[in-house]
Amino acid sequence: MTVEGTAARSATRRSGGTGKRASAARKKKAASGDPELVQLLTPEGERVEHPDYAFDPTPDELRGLYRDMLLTRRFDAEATALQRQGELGLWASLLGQEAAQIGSARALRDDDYVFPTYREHGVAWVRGVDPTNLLGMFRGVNHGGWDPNSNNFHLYTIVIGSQTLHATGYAMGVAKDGADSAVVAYFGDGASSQGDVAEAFTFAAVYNAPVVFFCQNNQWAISEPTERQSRVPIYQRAAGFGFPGVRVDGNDVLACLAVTKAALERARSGQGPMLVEAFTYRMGAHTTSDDPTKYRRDEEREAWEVKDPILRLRTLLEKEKLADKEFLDSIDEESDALAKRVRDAVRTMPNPDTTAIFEHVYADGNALVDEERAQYAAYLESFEPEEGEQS
Amino acid sequence: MTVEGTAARSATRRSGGTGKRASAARKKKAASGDPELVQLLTPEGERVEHPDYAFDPTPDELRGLYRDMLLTRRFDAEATALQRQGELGLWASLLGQEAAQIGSARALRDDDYVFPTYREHGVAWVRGVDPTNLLGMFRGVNHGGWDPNSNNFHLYTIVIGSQTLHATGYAMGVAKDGADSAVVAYFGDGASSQGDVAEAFTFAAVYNAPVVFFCQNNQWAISEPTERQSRVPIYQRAAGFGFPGVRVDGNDVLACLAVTKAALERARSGQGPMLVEAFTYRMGAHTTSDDPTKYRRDEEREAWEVKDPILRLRTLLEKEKLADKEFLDSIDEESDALAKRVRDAVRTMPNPDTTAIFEHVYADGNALVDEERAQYAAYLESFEPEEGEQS
Amino acid sequence: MTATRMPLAKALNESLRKAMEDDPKVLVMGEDVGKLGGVFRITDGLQKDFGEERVIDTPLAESGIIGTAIGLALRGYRPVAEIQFDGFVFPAYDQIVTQLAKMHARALGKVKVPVVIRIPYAGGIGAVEHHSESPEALFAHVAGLKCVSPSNSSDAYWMLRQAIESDDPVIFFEPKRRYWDKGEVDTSTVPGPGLHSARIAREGTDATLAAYGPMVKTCLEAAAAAEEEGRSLEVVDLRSISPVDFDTVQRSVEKTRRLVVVHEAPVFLGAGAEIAARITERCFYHLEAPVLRVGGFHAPYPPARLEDEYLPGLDRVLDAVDRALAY
Amino acid sequence: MTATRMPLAKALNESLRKAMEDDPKVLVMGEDVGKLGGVFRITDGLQKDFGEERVIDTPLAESGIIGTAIGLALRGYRPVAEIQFDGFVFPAYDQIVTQLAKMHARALGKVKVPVVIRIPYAGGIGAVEHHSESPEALFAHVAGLKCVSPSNSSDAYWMLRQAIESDDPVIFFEPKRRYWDKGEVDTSTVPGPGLHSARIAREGTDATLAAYGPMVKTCLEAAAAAEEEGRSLEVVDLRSISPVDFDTVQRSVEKTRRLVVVHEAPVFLGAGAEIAARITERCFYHLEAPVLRVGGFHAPYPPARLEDEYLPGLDRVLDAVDRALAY
Ligand SMILES: Cc1ncc(C[n+]2csc(CCOP(=O)(O)OP(=O)(O)O)c2C)c(N)n1
Ligand SMILES: Cc1ncc(C[n+]2csc(CCOP(=O)(O)OP(=O)(O)O)c2C)c(N)n1
Ligand SMILES: [Mg+2]
Ligand SMILES: [Mg+2]
Repeated sequence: MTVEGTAARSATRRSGGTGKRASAARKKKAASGDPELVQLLTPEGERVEHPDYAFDPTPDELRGLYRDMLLTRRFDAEATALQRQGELGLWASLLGQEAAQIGSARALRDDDYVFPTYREHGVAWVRGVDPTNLLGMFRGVNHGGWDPNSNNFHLYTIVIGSQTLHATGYAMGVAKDGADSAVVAYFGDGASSQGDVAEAFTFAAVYNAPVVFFCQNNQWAISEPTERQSRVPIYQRAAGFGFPGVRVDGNDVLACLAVTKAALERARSGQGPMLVEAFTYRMGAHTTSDDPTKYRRDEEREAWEVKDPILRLRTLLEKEKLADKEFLDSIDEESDALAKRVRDAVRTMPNPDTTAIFEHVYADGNALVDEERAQYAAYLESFEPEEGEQS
Repeated sequence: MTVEGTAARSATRRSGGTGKRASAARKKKAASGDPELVQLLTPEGERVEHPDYAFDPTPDELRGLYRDMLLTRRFDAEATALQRQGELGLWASLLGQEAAQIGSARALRDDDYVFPTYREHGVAWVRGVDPTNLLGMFRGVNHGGWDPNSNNFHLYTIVIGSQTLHATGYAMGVAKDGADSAVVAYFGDGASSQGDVAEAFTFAAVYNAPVVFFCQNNQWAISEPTERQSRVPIYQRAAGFGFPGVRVDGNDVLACLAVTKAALERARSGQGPMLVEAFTYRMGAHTTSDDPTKYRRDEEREAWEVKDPILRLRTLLEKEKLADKEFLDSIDEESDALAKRVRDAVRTMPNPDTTAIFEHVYADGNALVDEERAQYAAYLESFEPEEGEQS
Repeated sequence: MTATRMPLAKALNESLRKAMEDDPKVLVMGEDVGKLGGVFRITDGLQKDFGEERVIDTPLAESGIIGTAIGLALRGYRPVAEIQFDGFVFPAYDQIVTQLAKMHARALGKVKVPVVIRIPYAGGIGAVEHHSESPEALFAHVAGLKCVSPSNSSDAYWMLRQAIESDDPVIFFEPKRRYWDKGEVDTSTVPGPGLHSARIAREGTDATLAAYGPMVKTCLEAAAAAEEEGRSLEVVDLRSISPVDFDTVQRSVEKTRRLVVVHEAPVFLGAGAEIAARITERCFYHLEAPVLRVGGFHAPYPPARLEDEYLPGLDRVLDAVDRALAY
Repeated sequence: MTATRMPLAKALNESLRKAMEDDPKVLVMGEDVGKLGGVFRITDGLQKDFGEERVIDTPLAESGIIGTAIGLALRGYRPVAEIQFDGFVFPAYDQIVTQLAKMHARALGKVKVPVVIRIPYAGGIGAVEHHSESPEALFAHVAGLKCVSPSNSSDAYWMLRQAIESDDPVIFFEPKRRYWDKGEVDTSTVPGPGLHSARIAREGTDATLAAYGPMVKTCLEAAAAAEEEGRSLEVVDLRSISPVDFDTVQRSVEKTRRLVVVHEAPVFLGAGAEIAARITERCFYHLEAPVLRVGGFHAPYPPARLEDEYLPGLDRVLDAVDRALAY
């Protein structure tokens, strides 16, 4: 090991996805890929093969993935619109990350468990969480409106990186139970800097926990580009903790599915954790509160537009004659219906009752909460009806 | 990058120092070395060369290193004895780690800055901190009895890993000042698991800070072996953050000096951080409160005894006729004098005044502290002399 | 006198700018503080004018931000670190409590760590979880830290300047829902009261309301409403949460004989507990009623649609005044 | 009745053992809890008997310990995590405050996170920095957590069992300097008072001392000394710091009319502030004197050679009683 070892060299190779050399390892059709990036479907809609990740989806699977991505995008667009209309306080759009989310989520089994960030609407969709349930926290009626155990999909976590430790602990429990389920922790490129994520890597490695760390590197943490978080590609972080990391084209739903599946199999079979970095792009603002024109150039976004995850699958479907008009129309219809359902559900979503403040603070009850609840109730009752209005 | 990439492979190669293959890279005399381990002086006292770390110490330098190590060990033994005698509340012995500390510290320039843990008595010695000053916190008269800026040696830090961030911030400041000084952060194998250390790596890499992370892997974090912290050698952690890591024989004072010097030069010249893992062994208990028989076998300690850092340098000195009786006697004398001085200093070290509780809580003063100081003074004064004794 | 009317947020921006102009050692650091100018635009334009070396976009790691700020301070810099929202200060809590707060004392005064930590805090902006909390008591209990919170533009400007000039670590709590409230700022004249002095925001005789940060405005509104009912309330803007200027509160209470402390933070072990306990001790024979407290409940900050119920408003303050007067 | 006399430390060990025997979902985790049995030997022998899968030596990372404990709890386990010393809980503070405390409420009750965090706390053992602190107020202020501290062997045994049985997160503060104090433990009969009930440790009529954890013994000694001077002090062992059993304190104060709260933690915003504020409100017309507080100063915990001066002892407690009685 020399001073100018591999790390020093790779430090000079900034994160890319724009590499020009063809991978020697790729068997055929490896046109303009980055050797570091696992890809099975090019931006042009060409199927390519990868020596380590064979994947032969059936036509139905392909159509299913297309449908998932399209409906997810539509749901996302509807939520953004609802925010603009004042129905939601905030929305964190997944636009551009559909392949990373749908691909990885379709690799899961029902008994696997997912710990998301706040942007995994596509994963939630695949897990079967009703999309309208995702909107509660963004509307401000709750902090997470679904039962995590109904769909093995934990609540959204806002404190960046925390959930990677929960996922690791959960996976340790899975292993203790002797189950062959696996766990996925989603996190972002920005999150990779948090100490909690490093600790999750350490615990997962030391206990050989069946957890897959799925990092959606969408190039930005609000206004900060990935270079503010790491000077080498994020997937390389894993090796120094003792488990493999791989970078996958995050706009390639097939590659995301295949790589995640391999990582999950690895976890199930007792080989421990793995890091998957899905190289993708946040096409929209960080959230509806954000104004990306302050910090990034339009050209960057445009360069990613041609890599759109849905477009490339659509091209493939059309080329292979897998999507006739009937199919496409049916999705459009479904999509409209979904949007309408979401819209209606949000608009009629009731505000929580005041007493909800005091609910579920403790599972076993608590004298202080009881006292404050009672005092507040007495206070409210002290108002004459018309005085209540001026409060 | 495959699923079973380099990380997976290296995960199976447990940390060692006992490797049997000779390094192809080593030019001569590379007898029984571990190719992963930089070594310039074998346990048998043989000089070996390393392609990346040439080092030709003068006889005076060699004698100086020997003297440093011997006096440090003597000081440490005296402190342990003083603890047994009840003069200190606790002592954290560096026994076995003399080469790692003296070697790395002798690579420093005066203008460099050091952030130690609580065990860097050898580094303190080289920095010129009076050894008796180190004892204050272990006696319980202060939390650190020296001026960090007098010797560019920060106070001992007890909360594991915290100081790595201070070192990184300090190094960022050095770079801002346009100075060519460097900073060293010492930490242990156990500390490598702390989120703060990972964050220090991230900040150091992103800002290219002139900081050397010097990890003394002494194989144990109290009762936990290094495998509880990492399943791959710790020096490998660096690559995934974008800077080089190297493992050095931590019982080889020459290698520790040469490697640290190279890392410091790298930092000075704007090439950023580096991780040095000094592979060594904690020959004693974690602290005087600890009982290692509870968790480790005697044989392990014995196996490390033959790798003693002082012994091997002594062998070299004798072989090369660099240490005559006069020299060795003079060190013995110095050593006895040091021990006596330390003993006397500790025994006469005064207890702090009660009012010290209220001193230096704030630099700018504080009304609350003033109020409590005054109240306490009034309380103390309220006692009649004889009542005071029963308090 | 060259007073200008500006929003509280702008006053903070001007304050940072002036501090950076006056002292080249002042640095600004945090997540998104550079190009974006912070999610609330408090650092807007600073990176453009002072460069990336002095206005530093950091990795997404709060412990790293405060830990490196400590290192920078040890090197002679005066870092002003931004924590993006109240709920995200906790990853840095260890560095703040075990290192930042204690380092000066640990070194027997030999080193100083003049780090300012700016935290947009408290609620009222309809945000999602972790964006509306009031954690000030969790810092005020810790010796070695100073905690302050301005309630208006002038204090925002001057208190931040004083915090940056202080050789002690200061946690600077910015009442985010008051960012857009405008007030006069005279940047030419250093105001009288020190960073840790309270201020009588409104004089009165029947009872005293003590508050800081966002609740000062609420209390002033309550006092105005009370006046219409013929009651004269004195409002003390505490400004400093650690240390508390008990002398000023005591003088007020000796006059009014009744005290209600108001803050958004949960009442249980909130700053009001300390004020109640100490003022009761100091004014035992003056108080006609126990010190009453109005604040948050012992529950997580609720979803946005409930925050109007959760947050102390005019009515809850006046209800407490009624109760105090009923003794 | 099969009471055995044992040190508080041993009672904790027995309690963990029994909990692990009764419920296979109970896990013990932390630094050095396995082979070593913990630096205070509280988990001694457990790994030998229950195996490495249930008694887990963790990496040196407190946030990791609590974060993975949360994950294990979500999977149906009941982790009992040890933090090695009070001063080392802060790296885990974020996980405790933003995740552990809030997850049950965040999920509208759909998930439970029954994690117990054991912390040997407070001073008196002559240790170096960070090994003697009393951070309980920093947890008690946070809704969603419960905080308790036993003062004797029997409570150590039973309160830990109750904490493990609780479906809520419990921060279990162990008075480390009382680890070696012996007391009777009857492991066969579940005692009357619940986990969050206070207990009258000694009856008296002239004034009430309220304390928890290590200070209960100090207060009992003070009461004994006071008796010799002809004063009758009642001692309330609070046992629970969040929630506080105010009813029991109130009843005592209504009888004695004077209250002194004693804890090692700094007085400023310590638990005593809340007790003083609330009891004053509840007993305004009963109190003959303000509630007085005896505790730590607003300063870092001092070096060992000063801790006897820093820690509340007999004399400081009795001085406060004198002052209360002088009103
Ligand atoms: C601990 C913490 N610090 C700061 C924030 C504020 N914040 C919310 S999202 C975000 C950026 C996250 O970036 P990344 O991890 O890349 O995820 P992305 O938003 O791109 O999906 C920040 C700084 C937070 N939620 N939590
Ligand atoms: C944050 C924190 N957690 C726990 C401890 C208690 N502790 C003191 S030393 C130590 C082990 C440190 O091991 P390592 O980093 O390998 O350093 P070594 O003692 O071997 O030099 C532990 C757990 C601490 N000081 N700080
Ligand atoms: Mg991102
Ligand atoms: Mg070690």
